Amino acid sequence: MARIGVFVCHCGSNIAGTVNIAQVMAAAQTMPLVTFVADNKYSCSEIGQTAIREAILKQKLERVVIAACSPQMHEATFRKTVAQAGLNPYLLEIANIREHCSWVHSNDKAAATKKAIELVKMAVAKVARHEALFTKEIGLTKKALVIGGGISGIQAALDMANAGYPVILVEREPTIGGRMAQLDKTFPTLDCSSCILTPKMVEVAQHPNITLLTYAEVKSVRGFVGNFEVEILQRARKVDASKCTSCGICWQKCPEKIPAEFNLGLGPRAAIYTPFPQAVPNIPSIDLAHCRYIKYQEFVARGEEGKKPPQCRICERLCPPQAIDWEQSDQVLVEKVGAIVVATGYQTFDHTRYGEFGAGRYPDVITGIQLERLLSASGPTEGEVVRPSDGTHPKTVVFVSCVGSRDERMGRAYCSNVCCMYMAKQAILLKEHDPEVQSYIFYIDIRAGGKGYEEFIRRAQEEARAIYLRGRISHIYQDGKKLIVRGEDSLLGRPVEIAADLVVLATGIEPSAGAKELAQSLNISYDAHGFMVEAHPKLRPVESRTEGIFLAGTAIAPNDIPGCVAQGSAAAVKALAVLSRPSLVSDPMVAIVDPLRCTGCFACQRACAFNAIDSQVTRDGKTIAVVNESLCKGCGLCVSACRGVAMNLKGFSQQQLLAEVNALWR
Amino acid sequence: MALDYQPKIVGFLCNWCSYAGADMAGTSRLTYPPNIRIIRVPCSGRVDATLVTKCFQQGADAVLVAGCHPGECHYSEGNYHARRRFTVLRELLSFLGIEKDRLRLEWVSAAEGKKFSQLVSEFSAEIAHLGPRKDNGKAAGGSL
Amino acid sequence: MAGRTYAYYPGCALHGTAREYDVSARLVCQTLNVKLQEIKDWSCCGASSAASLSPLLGIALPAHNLKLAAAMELPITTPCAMCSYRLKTAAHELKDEATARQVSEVLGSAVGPEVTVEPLLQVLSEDLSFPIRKPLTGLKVACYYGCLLVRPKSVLQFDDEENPQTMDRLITALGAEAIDWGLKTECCGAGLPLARPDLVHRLAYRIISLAQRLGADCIATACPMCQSNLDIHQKEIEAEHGEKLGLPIFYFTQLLGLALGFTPRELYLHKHLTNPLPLLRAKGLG
Amino acid sequence: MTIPDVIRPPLSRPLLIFIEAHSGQPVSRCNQCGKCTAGCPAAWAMDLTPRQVMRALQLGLDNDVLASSAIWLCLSCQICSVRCPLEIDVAKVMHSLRHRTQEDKTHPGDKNIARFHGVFRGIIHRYGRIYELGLAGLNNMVSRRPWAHLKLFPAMLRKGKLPMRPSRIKATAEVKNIFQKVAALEERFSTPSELTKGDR
Ligand SMILES: Cc1cc2nc3c(=O)[nH]c(=O)nc-3n(C[C@H](O)[C@H](O)[C@H](O)COP(=O)(O)OP(=O)(O)OC[C@H]3O[C@@H](n4cnc5c(N)ncnc54)[C@H](O)[C@@H]3O)c2cc1C
Ligand SMILES: Cc1cc2nc3c(=O)[nH]c(=O)nc-3n(C[C@H](O)[C@H](O)[C@H](O)COP(=O)(O)OP(=O)(O)OC[C@H]3O[C@@H](n4cnc5c(N)ncnc54)[C@H](O)[C@@H]3O)c2cc1C
Ligand code: SF4
Ligand code: SF4
Ligand code: SF4
Ligand code: SF4
Ligand code: SF4
Ligand code: SF4
Ligand code: SF4
Ligand code: SF4
Repeated sequence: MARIGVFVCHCGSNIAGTVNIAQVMAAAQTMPLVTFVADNKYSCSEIGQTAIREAILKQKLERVVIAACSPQMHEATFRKTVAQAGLNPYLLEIANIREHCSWVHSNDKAAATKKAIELVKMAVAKVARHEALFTKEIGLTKKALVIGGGISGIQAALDMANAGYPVILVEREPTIGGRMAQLDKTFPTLDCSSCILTPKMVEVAQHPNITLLTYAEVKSVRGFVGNFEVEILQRARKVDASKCTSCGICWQKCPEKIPAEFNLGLGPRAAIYTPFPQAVPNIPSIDLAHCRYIKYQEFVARGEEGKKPPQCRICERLCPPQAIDWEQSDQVLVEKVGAIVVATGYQTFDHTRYGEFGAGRYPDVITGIQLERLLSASGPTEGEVVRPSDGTHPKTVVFVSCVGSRDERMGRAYCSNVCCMYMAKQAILLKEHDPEVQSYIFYIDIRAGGKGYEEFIRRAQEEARAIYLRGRISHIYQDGKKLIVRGEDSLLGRPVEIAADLVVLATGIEPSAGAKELAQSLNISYDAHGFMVEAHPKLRPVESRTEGIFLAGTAIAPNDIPGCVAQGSAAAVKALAVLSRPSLVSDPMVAIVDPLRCTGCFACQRACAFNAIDSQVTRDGKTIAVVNESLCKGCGLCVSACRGVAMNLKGFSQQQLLAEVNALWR
Repeated sequence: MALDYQPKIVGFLCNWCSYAGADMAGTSRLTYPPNIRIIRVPCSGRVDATLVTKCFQQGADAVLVAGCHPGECHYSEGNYHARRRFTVLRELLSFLGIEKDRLRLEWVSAAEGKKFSQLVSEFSAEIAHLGPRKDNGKAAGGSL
Repeated sequence: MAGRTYAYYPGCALHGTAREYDVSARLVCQTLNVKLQEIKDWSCCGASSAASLSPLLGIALPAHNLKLAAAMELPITTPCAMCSYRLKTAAHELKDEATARQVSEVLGSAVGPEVTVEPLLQVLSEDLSFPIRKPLTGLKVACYYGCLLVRPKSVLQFDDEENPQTMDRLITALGAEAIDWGLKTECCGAGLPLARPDLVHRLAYRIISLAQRLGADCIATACPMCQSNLDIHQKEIEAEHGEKLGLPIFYFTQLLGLALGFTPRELYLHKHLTNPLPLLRAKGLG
Repeated sequence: MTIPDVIRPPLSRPLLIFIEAHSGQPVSRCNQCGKCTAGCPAAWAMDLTPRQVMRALQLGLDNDVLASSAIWLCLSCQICSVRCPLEIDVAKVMHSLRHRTQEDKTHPGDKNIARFHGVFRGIIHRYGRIYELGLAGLNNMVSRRPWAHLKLFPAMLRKGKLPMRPSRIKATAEVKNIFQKVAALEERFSTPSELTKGDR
């Protein structure tokens, strides 16, 4: 039978001023299994702790109750204290006689003393049923995976690689860079986007610690923090990267032209292509859906009659180092990593859902990203802003804010955060390109909360002479060469109509296609829109609720480049905090199944939000539950779900809690 | 109702919000009646029928279960489990001949010391008003 | 469509200002073998006035007609957009139990919401293989739907709220060209020409002039109010703006009738205030 | 409608409560984006734009709302309703306001339109159907503008667009009955005062 020691703390007069310590000590003497009782002026002081340690050794105490302040305050301290005396740190219980007693019952000393005695009694009853618990050390793979190669993912990958850890960066597109690569200049400083992005992209490609997999996707993820196993699908480019010199002959000569996605259809690209000149890696890929030779092969394979399409293979013929490889096929790579950063970014809202804005029928109603491409010197018009319909220079440009944002009708209640700013930026840039341009910006309110942002808006108003009109647009229609835009100047309370040459829709930000599916395979939460959910919106903003998986950038919520970079770095630090540990220590206060009592109903599994319960087959062929201790968070939901009383929670076991209840009436 | 009747209330408080909320009441020196005995649990969802019925079996006058506000559960949705179970438990109590109001579920955050002290004051007064249990003090035995 | 029978609800306007709509509708339906059985002793749907003053009256008046049609065990069709709007809205509102109870109290017996109402445009667009005798080649038409046919889609379930296509497809099937324009479903001022002609003139001017600028020879409508607001008031609008418009405003049934081989007179085209005959002659259709 | 020099928002907003309950539309949700007004064909003629009607309701300027011409000029075209980003059926709010002025016997913000609707309804009541010539004539009479629209009449009469006699129906009694019963029921159900309790 265990020998229990009880230590009652005065906390100066904090406790002793209300609770009669002597009475508590006297009562403790009579409690079952208690072999030693002492008091301390300040238990947490060095003197107090030494006294406890000495008593444990001298009195051969096997369990300890400290009646003092809240365990939130000093449980960790006293666990260390008892451990130093050679006791298992989990054989300790704290009776909270300060926050829950002396401090709240200072008006009734007798009652407070009585309550303190009962609290000690409960702690004694509970500690008697404590078991020694042991943390486990788990090995881990000191390598990270970053999913998504936009600015957020690039930043996270570089920070981890620079800290000395290997990183695999997986990007779905043929190049990294993400949306930022499409931008012309960036607010609020108007640096050229590619000037600040390209060096980072090159650094990624050349970093000895980074394995860059573009044109690749994560297929599945198994395991847990420190020990994830990832399957990555590497799609075939049909170009041998080890041979290609990026000479560009193939994409210049390829006869098949289709609208370029990177330029949002504003210009063509070949079937063999790199999305843009500074692509990283600068190896072309063959677009299988459009390549003539692939179509030819498919035609032959179908065995149809009729005129065969041309074989083409021009790229193959002209490629100097013979890098075209028709045999190349998709491959699945399996990698082990210890931490994952998800930075899958965004796409913009499909404005064709707005019938009142023409549903995409009017060529001169374009999106913000399209205007970025028109403004960009490396864009399809080499930086000349012209109307898609007739190539003329627009003079009257109307910006429409919140398209697909703040609109419940479109199922988008949220604000896209960046469009107010990029509209101002684009108005400034338009004016720089052509001083005759007059911009009108229809807005609901101007959201410019960042550093230097409000000042930037003022620049758009004062320098670029943009006219801000407060009100939402209701209708856009074509009248000859002009687009009639109807809004309200809600400050004057009058309807407004502007005959525009070009209308720019500030389309909102939504998660990239496939974000939900990816989140499902990672077992992390996502919201109704598909944005990844943070572990805590304020205090754990770059962690997912699944340990070891971190989040960055617009995959979480609309954000601008400064925010994305900050999150990329923050996620890297969080991931490094995992990778840099020698090993992972498991919290021993986890759930445990009694295999003899488990009926295999798996009510526990359904209750567990952390996928911590697996099934296992016993020797006699029974399928029962088993807890994966590295996933279990110790919430105890499974225990209350288990009707067979087979599940239990170490440290808060059913027996312990019942003992506390019973102690109250003994 | 005897004036000196002091009900005994057992409070199961989740470690992350409500237990800390009760601590906060202490740190803020907010007094409340000394009738409650707090048992720390990791999550309000950990509290099951056995624990609650055990309290009543032993003679508790009331039981309080408190956890994080909906949407703020440390374990993401443990408090929703608690809420669902709570409805069933209240039914069970009335089956056992115990007034439903003797079991209460509340959301108290770590910052709501004041709410906690008010809650205990009100609940104690309410239970004192209800008076001693009328089901001979002990609920029908047997675990559930 | 062909061979189907409908309970026909012409609506008040078709017995008055919009006689030509009634006449042309009956003619084309007959040709296309769509049988119309006029609802006996139908009464006014209440238009916007009844609903404006009393919500219950706004439902009870059309519901009375729904009841008459239900007795005929036929789906209703009506050429008038306002009528179809009111009838459909009433049928929709009757899905609400409390409303249904009140209405049945008013009408003395229950009316279910299950009577279907299809605007004539919908009925005649179901099958576009018309036996065309005289294709409307070379005629550029701005199809004008107004508000009442399409909005709100959640109730009317007819066509796109912003860019409907039903009439455009029908007109195209007749050999004419339907222009793409942005004011197809703009409001013309509805029933307010008497109370606020200034308002109607302004709205009608915007619609007519845009259609004209975009190259339309004429406008096709499916609503007696649209037609009369654009047609009857055109002269006054011209005077106010000092601008000659002269854009003929047809009922789509009249254009359909022309293509089916009826004469302008048979289609009562002489009833229009903006004379369409010069246009038809110029296009070789008169 | 008169615009006061200073707005002093009242503490209680009975009209807002009533309209939200009556129309089922969350007027308080409106964030004043102005899209309703931007598309409204009649906004230019209104003393309060549709957005401002929503605002005045939110602020509790009940008399201004009820006396506004907007609620009469609204053509029920539904543009505002189908495009409102917050899914508020503004047209329905306008309807509810019109009904409220009826119940309250408020002086209408646009007499001509209110009178027109009254005349229109009267004709249905009498004949069961609309008699357009009668409608026009009667409308002119009650609006004391006997010569309004006179320019149009000859052409329309010539074209046979205005039949001289009303198209009567046999069952006029039935229609009259509908009017009567509706009136009786509305008496019974109109309890605006009950709906307006509880706000401050
Ligand atoms: C018109 C416009 C103008 C803007 N202008 C500015 C500006 O001036 N200043 C500013 O600060 N911000 C601006 N922004 C915002 C800026 O674009 C974003 O803040 C930033 O680009 C987001 O970076 P990201 O890495 O989070 O996402 P992204 O750039 O979207 O990168 C995500 C990457 O992940 C990849 N990916 C997605 N799913 C997967 C998957 N399942 N597997 C593998 N890879 C995947 C994508 O292909 C992409 O490369 C603008 C935005 C718009 C729309
Ligand atoms: C009224 C109000 C309400 C708010 N509500 C919210 C809210 O609901 N949600 C939200 O997310 N945000 C809210 N905020 C913002 C929030 O307060 C800040 O984002 C956050 O507290 C900033 O934390 P910090 O650590 O950056 O700065 P601080 O909290 O200011 O901490 C800086 C610390 O540094 C110390 N310090 C300063 N100089 C020195 C020095 N030279 N040497 C040593 N120490 C120094 C200071 O004493 C201080 O302790 C609110 C802000 C205000 C004003
Ligand atoms: S252990 Fe807690 S109660 Fe004791 S002295 Fe320290 S702070 Fe005070
Ligand atoms: S031609 Fe060959 S070497 Fe040159 S870019 Fe194309 S694949 Fe590479
Ligand atoms: S085979 Fe022809 S079409 Fe295909 S990528 Fe090569 S050049 Fe282009
Ligand atoms: S950032 Fe501005 S434009 Fe974009 S959704 Fe928010 S308020 Fe609208
Ligand atoms: S709920 Fe209990 S009995 Fe059922 S599977 Fe889980 S541990 Fe076993
Ligand atoms: S204690 Fe919680 S996390 Fe652990 S297995 Fe049970 S339900 Fe899952
Ligand atoms: S459109 Fe809707 S949200 Fe915007 S002002 Fe009008 S009612 Fe309010
Ligand atoms: S329904 Fe009324 S308020 Fe709404 S847009 Fe039409 S006319 Fe304006």
